[in-house]
Amino acid sequence: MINKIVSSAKEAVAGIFDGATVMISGFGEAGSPVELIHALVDQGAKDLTVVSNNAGSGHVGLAALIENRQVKKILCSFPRTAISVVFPELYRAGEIELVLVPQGTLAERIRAGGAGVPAFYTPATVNTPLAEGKEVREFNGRQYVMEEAIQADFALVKCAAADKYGNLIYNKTARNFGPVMCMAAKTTIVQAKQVVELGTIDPEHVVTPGIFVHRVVEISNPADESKLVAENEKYHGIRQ
Amino acid sequence: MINKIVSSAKEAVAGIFDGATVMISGFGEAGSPVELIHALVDQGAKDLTVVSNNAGSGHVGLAALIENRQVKKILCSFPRTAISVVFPELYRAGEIELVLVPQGTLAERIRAGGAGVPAFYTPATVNTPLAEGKEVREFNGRQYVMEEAIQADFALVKCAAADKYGNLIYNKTARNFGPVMCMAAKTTIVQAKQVVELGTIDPEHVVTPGIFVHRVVEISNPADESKLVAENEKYHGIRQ
Amino acid sequence: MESDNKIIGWSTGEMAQKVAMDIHDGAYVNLGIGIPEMVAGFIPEGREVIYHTENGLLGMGKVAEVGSEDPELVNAGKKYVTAIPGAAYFHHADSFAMIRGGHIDVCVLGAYQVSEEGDLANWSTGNPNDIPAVGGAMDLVAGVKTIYVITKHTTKTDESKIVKQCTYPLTGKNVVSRIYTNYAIIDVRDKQLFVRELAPGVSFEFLQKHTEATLHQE
Amino acid sequence: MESDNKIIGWSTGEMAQKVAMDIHDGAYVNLGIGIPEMVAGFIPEGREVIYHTENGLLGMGKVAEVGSEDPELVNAGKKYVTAIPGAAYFHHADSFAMIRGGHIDVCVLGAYQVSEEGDLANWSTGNPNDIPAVGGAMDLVAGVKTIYVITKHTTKTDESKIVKQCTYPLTGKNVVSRIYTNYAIIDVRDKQLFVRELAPGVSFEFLQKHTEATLHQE
Repeated sequence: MINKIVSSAKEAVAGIFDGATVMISGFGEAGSPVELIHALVDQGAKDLTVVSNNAGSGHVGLAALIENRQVKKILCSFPRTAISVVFPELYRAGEIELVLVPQGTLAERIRAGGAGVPAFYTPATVNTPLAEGKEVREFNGRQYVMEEAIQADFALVKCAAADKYGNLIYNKTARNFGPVMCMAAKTTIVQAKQVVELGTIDPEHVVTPGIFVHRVVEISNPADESKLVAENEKYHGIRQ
Repeated sequence: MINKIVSSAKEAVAGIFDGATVMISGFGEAGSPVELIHALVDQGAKDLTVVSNNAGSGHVGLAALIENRQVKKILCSFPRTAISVVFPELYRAGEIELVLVPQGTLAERIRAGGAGVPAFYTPATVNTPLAEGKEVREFNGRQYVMEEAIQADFALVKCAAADKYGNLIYNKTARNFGPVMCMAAKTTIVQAKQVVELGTIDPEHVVTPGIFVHRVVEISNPADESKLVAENEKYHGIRQ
Repeated sequence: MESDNKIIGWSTGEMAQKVAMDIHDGAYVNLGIGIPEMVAGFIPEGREVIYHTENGLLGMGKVAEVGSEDPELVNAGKKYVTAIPGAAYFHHADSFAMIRGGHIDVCVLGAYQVSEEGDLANWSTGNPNDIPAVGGAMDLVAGVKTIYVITKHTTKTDESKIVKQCTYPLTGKNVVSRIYTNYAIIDVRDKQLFVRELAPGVSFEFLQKHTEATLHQE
Repeated sequence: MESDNKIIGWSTGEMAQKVAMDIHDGAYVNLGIGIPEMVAGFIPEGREVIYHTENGLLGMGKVAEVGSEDPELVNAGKKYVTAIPGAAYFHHADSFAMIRGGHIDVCVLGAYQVSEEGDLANWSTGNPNDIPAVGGAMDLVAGVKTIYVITKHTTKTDESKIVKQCTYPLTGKNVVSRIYTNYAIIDVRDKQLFVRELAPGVSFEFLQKHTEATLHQE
């Protein structure tokens, strides 16, 4: 029988291995699976390659994972925020590798990874430093850059509600990268604010069909990341 | 002010010109915009290139458009149905050109057309006759065929409900090609079973955001195509 | 020879049941039009399988009952169907993302021919008088992890459908994992055919006699 | 020189108003972070404009009122915003399909430099100590039909931002349609700059003196 619900964030992130590629949803704090990331800090897998739009704020969530030296490389579009302190420090010290990817190209490369499309062409970055080393090709008189798909071993995603089949709905702009990341990972791990009975989510309203989801944990009171950052909260593993 | 609602199917299809490329939604009868197609029969534009998954049944809808000799070429995945009589006859007589495109490639090429992606790679058709003349390229040890985007001058799409901004929701498997075709046409023309007030469609449930839609006509009692076909109904323009 | 088809081996229902036995609990499955659709009726008690139909539904239920058909709820064969609780609707590009992206576990298809290397021909006889139609077959064989073929072992004129090389236009090359016929279940492995199970009354020699391709015993 | 910036020409609000006047009724508009966001406040009465924010919302409303902020309803600048009736949420790939696919009519962006051929540099100063960050800027300039730049005419150290060739890394080549500065509105046409409107108190000669690139009078 199909039941993707697991009972804890710890159980949800089990098996994430050293050197894995991990996609992490969110646009800033909106849609960031803070509890799953903290469980990954506790779990301790290292040498991770992270794919995420940003590089974390303050000392919680993705910033805590980076600060705990678990991330060797990050693919993202905007690692700089007003309150990002951890990434800049490690980046300047040469202790974390950055691959800068334009936001739309990042989203499309992830979708391609989930959709079985190994590569596609986009007009973004043509004639800019970010196209260096990439194939440029003309279609209908215009130049395009070839971009390859991004896939991951794991995706950590936050959503509003899930059922035991793994069908997901999201909340407002917290949807952002969640749906495409669910598609592109071998194991997709979701934290849902609410787990609902099968049939509660109208089949017309499902945003991520369960086929893309492998584990779901209910986190009914997720952290408000901006509050944690404002309070200068630090997460460095399970506090005893 | 933004109001995309027009008052008749005739008004909705105005301006479709001879030689235009027209996408038509639907998978068989599910999602087929029969009233818009009939308005196009009345309107009379010819030498059309049609992009649609099928080639029509009986003598109504897309079959009527073909029977009225308005279609010179059709891109589709499955022109053969138990009750398709018009297309096979014209095809065997060499009076209509067929470009056969696998269903998934067709959907993805249309999406690409709407998403500003001029070309992408897919594993479908490799080593088959449908890959002849196409570029084949290896990624990670596997072969893929390059496929180019499809765009259209017009799309004729059927949906369940629309508002004046052009936000759309669909009904069940009648959704099929509608959302991607809306994206890929310069002018997207929609028949909605219901036009609703702005704000009625929950922003979380919108399937096609209004940015992809240009004209909406309410057809509250759309034809049941399979009934028309069963009754051997023929549509040959406005019946006086 | 024609009579062999009738008196020896499995019935179509038994073939479908054999396929069903090989579909694991929790699998996401796409069933081709026709005989493959029968597989759904034979999934053993206690296994939960979710059906994908490429026209935009995950969680397809049984065929609709007479009187409650919805022309906007159909399967890939344009039959009126139903949706189970926990189903999801989506558009065609998303549906084939599931297929091409390798998310569907098993697809069961019919065949005109299967070669000993696992090539499949099931979309065109190559007859120029036929209207060519491919549907989603090429996307399915290219994208789904495991392709099972269910087919009569021979044609109506007793020609082998399991051949050294397909003479009909290919749907895909090296794509078939296992073939279920009325005579046997045959695995395709390392571009060779291995007989996995013989139907009652079918010997290996009988099977080879009715098979153009070279068969191997496990 | 610094004083010129202060006493001559348009205020930032007036610049934003000039941009707003050029946005047509019914336009789909994406506003960059910072000064471009001010444009929304100046759309003339009677025009309806729909705002797209690339993090997944079409139909963005005003900034959220204090006390009713929703951390899951933000704009591209991560400000708490609202949604209007008739809005739609979608995921990032769909959002950038709108951008890349040419569906957004106008995008208003800030700039470090604009060249006389319409090249834009607005994402990196090239300083190796800065953390590189690009966001959606390259997708926007490549995909949106009309790119308007709103910027002070000169830097704080009175260097021209409108240059013969950008010295900062490019965001996109030949992408800018029109530049709104505190001194003038300048069109980019056929890889040349044409002065469309001068701010009060600004002469063509004064403008050229403060502009590295060659300007043309209409």
